[in-house]
Amino acid sequence: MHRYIPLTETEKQQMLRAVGVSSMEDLFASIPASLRLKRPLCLPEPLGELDVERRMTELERQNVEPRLCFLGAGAYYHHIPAHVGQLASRSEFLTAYTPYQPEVSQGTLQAIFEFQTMICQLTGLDVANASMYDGASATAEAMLMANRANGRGTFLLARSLHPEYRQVCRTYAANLGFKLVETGSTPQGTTDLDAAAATAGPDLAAIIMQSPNFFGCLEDWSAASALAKKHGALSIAVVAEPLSLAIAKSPGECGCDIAVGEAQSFGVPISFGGPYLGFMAALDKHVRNMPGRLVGQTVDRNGRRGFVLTLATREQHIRREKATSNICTNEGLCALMATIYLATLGRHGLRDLAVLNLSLASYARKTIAASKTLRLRFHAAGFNELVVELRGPAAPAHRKLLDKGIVAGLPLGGFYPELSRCLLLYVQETTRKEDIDELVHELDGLDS
Amino acid sequence: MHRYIPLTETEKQQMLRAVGVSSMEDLFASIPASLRLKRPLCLPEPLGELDVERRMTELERQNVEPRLCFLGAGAYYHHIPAHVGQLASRSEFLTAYTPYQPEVSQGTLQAIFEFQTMICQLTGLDVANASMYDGASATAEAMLMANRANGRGTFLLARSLHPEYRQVCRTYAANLGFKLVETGSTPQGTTDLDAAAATAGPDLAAIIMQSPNFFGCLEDWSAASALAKKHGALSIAVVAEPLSLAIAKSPGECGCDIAVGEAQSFGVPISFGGPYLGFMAALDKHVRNMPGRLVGQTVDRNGRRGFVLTLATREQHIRREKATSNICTNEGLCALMATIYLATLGRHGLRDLAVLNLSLASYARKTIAASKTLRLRFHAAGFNELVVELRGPAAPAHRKLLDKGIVAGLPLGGFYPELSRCLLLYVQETTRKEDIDELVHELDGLDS
Amino acid sequence: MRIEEKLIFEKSRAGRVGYAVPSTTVDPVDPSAALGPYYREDIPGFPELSEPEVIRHFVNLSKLNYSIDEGMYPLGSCTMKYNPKINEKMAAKEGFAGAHPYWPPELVQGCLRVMKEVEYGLCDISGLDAFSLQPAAGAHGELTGMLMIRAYHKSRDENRDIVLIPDSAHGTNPSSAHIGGLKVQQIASNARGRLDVESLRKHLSPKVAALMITNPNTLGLFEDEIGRIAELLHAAGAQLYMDGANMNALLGKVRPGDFGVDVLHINLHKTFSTPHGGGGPGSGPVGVKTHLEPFLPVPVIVDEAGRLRLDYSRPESIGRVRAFYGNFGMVVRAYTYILSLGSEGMSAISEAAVLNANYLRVKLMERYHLAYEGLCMHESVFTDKRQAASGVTTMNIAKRLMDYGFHPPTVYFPLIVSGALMIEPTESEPLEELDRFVAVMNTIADEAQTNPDIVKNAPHTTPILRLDETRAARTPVLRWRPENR
Amino acid sequence: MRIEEKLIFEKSRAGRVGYAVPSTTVDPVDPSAALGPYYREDIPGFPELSEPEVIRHFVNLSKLNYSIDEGMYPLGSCTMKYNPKINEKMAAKEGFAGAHPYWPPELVQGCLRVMKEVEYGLCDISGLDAFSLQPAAGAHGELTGMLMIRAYHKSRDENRDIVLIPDSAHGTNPSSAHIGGLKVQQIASNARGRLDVESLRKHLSPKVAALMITNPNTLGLFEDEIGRIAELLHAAGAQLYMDGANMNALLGKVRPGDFGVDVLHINLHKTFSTPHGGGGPGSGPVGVKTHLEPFLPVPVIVDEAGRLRLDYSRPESIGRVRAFYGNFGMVVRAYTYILSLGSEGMSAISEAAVLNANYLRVKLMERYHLAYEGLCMHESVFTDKRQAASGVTTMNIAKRLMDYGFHPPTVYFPLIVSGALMIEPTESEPLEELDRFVAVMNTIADEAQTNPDIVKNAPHTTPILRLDETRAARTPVLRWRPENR
Ligand SMILES: Cc1ncc(COP(=O)(O)O)c(C=O)c1O
Ligand SMILES: Cc1ncc(COP(=O)(O)O)c(C=O)c1O
Repeated sequence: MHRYIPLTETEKQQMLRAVGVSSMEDLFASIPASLRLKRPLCLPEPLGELDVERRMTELERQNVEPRLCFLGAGAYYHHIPAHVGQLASRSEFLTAYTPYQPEVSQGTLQAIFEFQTMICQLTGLDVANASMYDGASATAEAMLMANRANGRGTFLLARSLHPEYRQVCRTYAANLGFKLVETGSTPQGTTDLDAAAATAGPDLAAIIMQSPNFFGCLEDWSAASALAKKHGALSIAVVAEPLSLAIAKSPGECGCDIAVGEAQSFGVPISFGGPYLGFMAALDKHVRNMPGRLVGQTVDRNGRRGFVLTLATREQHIRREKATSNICTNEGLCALMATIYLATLGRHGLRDLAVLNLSLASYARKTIAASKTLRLRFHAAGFNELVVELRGPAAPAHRKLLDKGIVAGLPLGGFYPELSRCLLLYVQETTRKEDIDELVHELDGLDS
Repeated sequence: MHRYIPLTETEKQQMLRAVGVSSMEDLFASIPASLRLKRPLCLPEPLGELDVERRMTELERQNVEPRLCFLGAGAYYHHIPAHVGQLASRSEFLTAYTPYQPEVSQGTLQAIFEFQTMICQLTGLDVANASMYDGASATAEAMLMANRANGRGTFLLARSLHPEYRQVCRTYAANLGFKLVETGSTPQGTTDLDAAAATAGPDLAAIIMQSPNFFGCLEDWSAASALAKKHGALSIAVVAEPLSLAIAKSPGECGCDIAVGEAQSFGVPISFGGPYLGFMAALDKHVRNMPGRLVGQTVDRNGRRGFVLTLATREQHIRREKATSNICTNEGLCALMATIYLATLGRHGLRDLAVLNLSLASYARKTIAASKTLRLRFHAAGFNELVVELRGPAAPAHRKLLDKGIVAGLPLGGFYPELSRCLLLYVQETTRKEDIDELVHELDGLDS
Repeated sequence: MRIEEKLIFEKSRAGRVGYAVPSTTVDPVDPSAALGPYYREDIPGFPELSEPEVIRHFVNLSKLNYSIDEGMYPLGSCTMKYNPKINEKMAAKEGFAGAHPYWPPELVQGCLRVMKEVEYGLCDISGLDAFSLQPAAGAHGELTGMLMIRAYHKSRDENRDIVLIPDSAHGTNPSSAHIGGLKVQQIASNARGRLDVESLRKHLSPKVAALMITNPNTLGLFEDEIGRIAELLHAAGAQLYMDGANMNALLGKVRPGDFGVDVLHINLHKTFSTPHGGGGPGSGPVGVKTHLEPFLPVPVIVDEAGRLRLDYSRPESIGRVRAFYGNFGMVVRAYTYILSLGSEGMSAISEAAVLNANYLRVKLMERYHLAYEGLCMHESVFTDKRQAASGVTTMNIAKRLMDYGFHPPTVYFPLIVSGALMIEPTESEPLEELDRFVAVMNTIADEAQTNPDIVKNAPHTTPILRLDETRAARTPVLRWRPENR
Repeated sequence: MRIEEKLIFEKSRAGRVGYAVPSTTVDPVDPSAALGPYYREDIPGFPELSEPEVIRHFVNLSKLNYSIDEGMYPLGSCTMKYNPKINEKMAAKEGFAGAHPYWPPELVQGCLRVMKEVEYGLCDISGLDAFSLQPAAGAHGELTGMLMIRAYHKSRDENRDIVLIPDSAHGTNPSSAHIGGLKVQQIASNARGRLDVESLRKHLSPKVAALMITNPNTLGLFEDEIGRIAELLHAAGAQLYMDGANMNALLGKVRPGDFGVDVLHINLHKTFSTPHGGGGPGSGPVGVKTHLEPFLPVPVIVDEAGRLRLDYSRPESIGRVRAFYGNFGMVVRAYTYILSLGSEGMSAISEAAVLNANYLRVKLMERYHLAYEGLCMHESVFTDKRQAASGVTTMNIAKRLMDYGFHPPTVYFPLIVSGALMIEPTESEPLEELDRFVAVMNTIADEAQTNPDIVKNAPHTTPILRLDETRAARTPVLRWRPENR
């Protein structure tokens, strides 16, 4: 008897009789005997809960938590109010399936409708879907969507777009005959849109640009949108740290057609890279090309407002190979967490938090600028990330600080060989002034 | 604006107008001005949630968790399945009041009814209440109850009853003219019932005896009950570690009239001593003398089964100074946790767990017996606690082991000066064989 | 929605298991051999379920409850305010929830610090000099206070054993006095809903140990003659005990210690936002002026240059009222709350709580009879007088509220108001919720005139309908029995 | 119960706050100066609520949902089994939930170990040689598999771009193939509800990259000719892809790797008990035989004498299908589950799941038309044929089940069965719940005859009644707008 399985031996016998077979063995008769596994699996014995916890705690302790961490780069630690997790883990949310049966799923449906609205508000666009797997795959899906919209196959990707997002675009594009062109950055740290303009042509499907970009610099989506428009192409905004949208111009205000990104920042634990929360928003005119689920408002038999999954003819379970995407299970619960988080922070709190992040980054910039050996690599306006340049190679410096319990951001040489002396640093609301001082002091002292 | 208080400034003004006063100040006009506090409180500034967490984490870190702990003595660490806390913290249970309005409180009421039943099953008695503050105050209340039942004022308390329980009985009895007589133990570690018999007389109200007693030894409730009966007195059983009841004879089987105790063992965190879960059960004939709330079964207008608080005429809100007790708020949520815990362990699991505890204690006994310098102080049959005697004083030995991260139980000299070379040790399901070996080894080595 | 949930015992099936015993490397012992005559074979009828069934059972039970987290819970005298979720998280911290009460003080400085800081905070808020956090609830605090007062008088060789208690008091007041071995004399309230000072004066005697007063009282009114009352009592050698269950209205505005109170208990599960848990646990710290400090329960936490220790050697102490140090988990929650609110927040609470209460008072006065006129504090008390003509009672109104998605107010208390409806919104309610409550109450007032039966037979939409309480008491069924299956 | 809950935006009131920004000692920056032309003033219409209101909103929303923790959720193909609570606790452990994906490997050996152990466990269970945990859900795993197969053929200079898919397949199968740049050809099922081998043979060609088969298939039937099918495919130079969404029926009984499967994805959010969360997150690990290992997504976790590292330099890899390493939180839950069940437990699952499904099959056959006769695996598919005469459809039956407290089965899928009712109870259901379901289904069958309207107009007791889906699609309202207030 296993604690997760209610059937008792007596019941099993009774049920086998009802089914008309004489043994468990016979129940599996439709599997040809020749194929059957004739030995037990190699997995160990079942464990009781205490033993499971012991094992998991052992594994947890094989991790080492640094004392200070300045690492963002697409996965952003933010403080999460206690109730976000408590509410999202209510059985009714946690253990419900996709809301295919709206009459018994209004909780999930309304929450997603609210999520869609918040994403629209943040991105300044008309319509948002119920979530995508993550920011990277959402970016790839935006690429496919642009291709559906204008039939073209050339994409301009800012090189300052998260390197893993670019990799995912390449993977998705592998068999589709697309051309992915990367555009470098100016010394200021933003995309060289003049260079981009030079390569753009009539086969341009879309420009894909992230802001704040991977270096933490704000990009000029308006200029990118103008360039895209000139060529009849779409402008796709990518946002990996959407807290920035509380104080930075939205994709919608900048003339973008589509905004995609990662909303893990909004109340989703950093959890070694997943589950996260891809999002996608677009102008109304693109809605039928959008991938993913959409919740819409309607009324019931009595005229009362209610919510349902809608425009399903875009989706795989109706359209099969002609669907806008293969996505089915998405990141619903993470979307709920973000909705709770955003409802809590609200119009004022979100802004206050963004300003705090900005203030800390600004202090970090100043402190770096005032140091002996360090310099800011890029001077474009930014949000809560920045790139610091050391006199020597960054990777060994990073390792030295690790010995002191400090994760000094991300050494950039792996993704950008030309930035091998640079570290990408992230600060946020739990970063204290002293932490920044210590980091800069330690980095500054390495050279002496 | 504070995040917990919804009213905005505008709303406050609007409401003040509706109330017909012109300022917040005027709203408090019924407090004489001379009494009013004319300065702010000295409490610090309000903190946001992150700052609160930081402060609490600082305080948490001022605690030091020992590596190994062999301490029970009335507060019993047991592993708690994850879902106990998760279910009990559902808003519907956690943030409901006492179920005065049964139509919207059936969840709480039915759970308490189930709790009452489980306590009856465990104690072998007829009726149990909805909980008491803790084991100690429940014992004192049992004393008051016996006095109500037979009007007598002399109580025989086993000296092996938890010292703090005895103190609480004395505090409660302070102004009531009761006589509390303590009866010592035999060298075996159990109450000297012959000595008790010698002191018992016609004014004997009740014999109060704990099993397993404070030294971990099983007491002979049957003999105590026989003695009480002989004098027309009541037999009160106290149980501080009710896991024992899974394999040890129940108070009911031993002829006790009342059983009280502490059910913290059943899924309630050890939490530095509280909140815990006092319980009380009794024979049917005593029900009208019982303190505390009782949930009873009834039917609704349509004949459907439902539950209500009942026999309230015993209680303070009806009977005021003539009530059986002043208790109002009890330990409802802890009772719920225990109910969930017991439902999970169930008929088999509870027994298996008790046997495991017993087996570990038995191993500890054997290991101690085989040691060079240690000996078991008491040889009566026990459950998961035992008393070890060192060659020298126990308190310094205890301190020495503390330096090695081991809490070697409780030095008994404080409560029992004659046991100043003794430690009360507790083992349970998370104790490993190696832990016992290490403890015995360390204690054994002290002398050399 | 499933509205019927069988008893856990009825769901039990022989052979099901919901638990796997932990592994061990020690040899199993035969319990019958080890326990001999004490051995017990089995617990017949004890439940046997798998884990998923246990989960469903309690999830489905929970759905039959109403809770603050769903809507207003205007139980007068209960201060059903928002219970912040961060409090729960802090109390569950392994360092706190996992600390054993008998660990030596050097291991638990964090726990002791939390307790001490709450004591300091309560002193600041109440104007008293020292607190004990040992009592497990309000009534337990009352008992502790009574015992201390009695011990105090005894220490001065005075045999005072009478406690004066207003007729509006909560039932625990007289009961706690009685359990503590004191005699109760009841003092009438005056027409203004306050303690009648003349009547008090008449009761004063050398036998009087204390007056036990609730302020604001259970009518939601501030005892505005409290200064005079304290003088009279002290002049007569008696002590002033205050039931601080309604402290929510006073936070940052006025301090009991400043108006003559000698002993006070506070309910952390009311004013300090710890959840009520369907009946507890609570926490009822008791505070005293300096002259009563020696009588506090042991142990007392002593702060010595930042190091905390437990002091047990206090010869005049009343002893203990329970094991260990109190409902520590509730104290952690209260401390979290105090940190979250701070000085400013405390005043903001009392202001919003009193404003909400007065707003409801003036709005409900239009259709319901208000027991006592004038500004109220945290709550106000109405009656069913204006509905009486149609035969609609307070109980009917209470039950009808359920049909509209509200928990009823406290009913038929205080006892001095016939058909009392005692309404305390707390500071946690948004204006819309108050307005919605008023609208529903007005609808019920309409119904009482136009369709009284719908009110009298309420509730109609709850999981279960009106229950037969008489039957429950007359033929008590207080437990399930195996033979019921 | 409150059954209507306004939108969060409608509850918003100007000036309310639910959050206090953390303290800092750095100077605040003026964002408009710092951001210059990029500065944004405000987000109009963004909600403003206090914390208690936020809590109530989501608690009340939750109450409008049905969930596994309340009762049976017999959605065919979805494996709505019990989601153990311990899984949640383990995933929330600070050491796991707080680990950054770019921390150097020496800091995250614990995380990597959890992942590696799940890979090993899945290999053992499936008989495949290597797994990637990167895909975020089943469909994502399918896409990954398709890309690997295509890359494999390319690496052998074969331009195979056709994928054969049975007509009973889940919609994600053809869609994933298409998104991966492959062409889909549909294969008919035979009268036994299995893939028609003759038809398969006819479709085989040098252009065929793979067959994508689901086993047990969506009719709940084991593809008993799978051995033959694998042979045919391999002989034709094509790969066998298996959609492992229905692995629950096979655990410990038969391994895809042993019957010729080259690539397989498994849904941790089905077979391995991670909660479905109202739509996700899931996790769709993809497993391969050795010849496909070089094509796995990067990074791959390499176990070097107990030390784990991430290997990125894999020239033949298809690259990444998402950022970082997959839905790690789900992997922690799955590992917890694997530890809890062990080898024995895995067989116990498949046995109970298949027994429950067959029990329902034989019981429901009495009143409902079973699409395909004979022993089923984890689920069985019925139709509304026998109810058609009274005009009662599958949708009506589904909605009527809600009135009796059940979530409906999967409806109108698979597409090859007209009016399909696809019922998968999983191993988590107790016999009583199955019997109750059968009883309710029988009642509905009765009602279909005696009172069809009550079935056709169902549901009657849900928080909201039958919704107008046509209207939702015709005039889409996909977001709230400030002007709606
Ligand atoms: C005024 C008053 N005094 C005392 C009490 C008793 O408090 P407790 O229930 O915590 O024992 C209450 C609680 O209902 C109360 O309202
Ligand atoms: C047979 C089958 N294949 C594939 C999928 C898709 O899995 P996911 O929703 O995780 O993308 C499902 C899930 O609904 C399924 O039932």
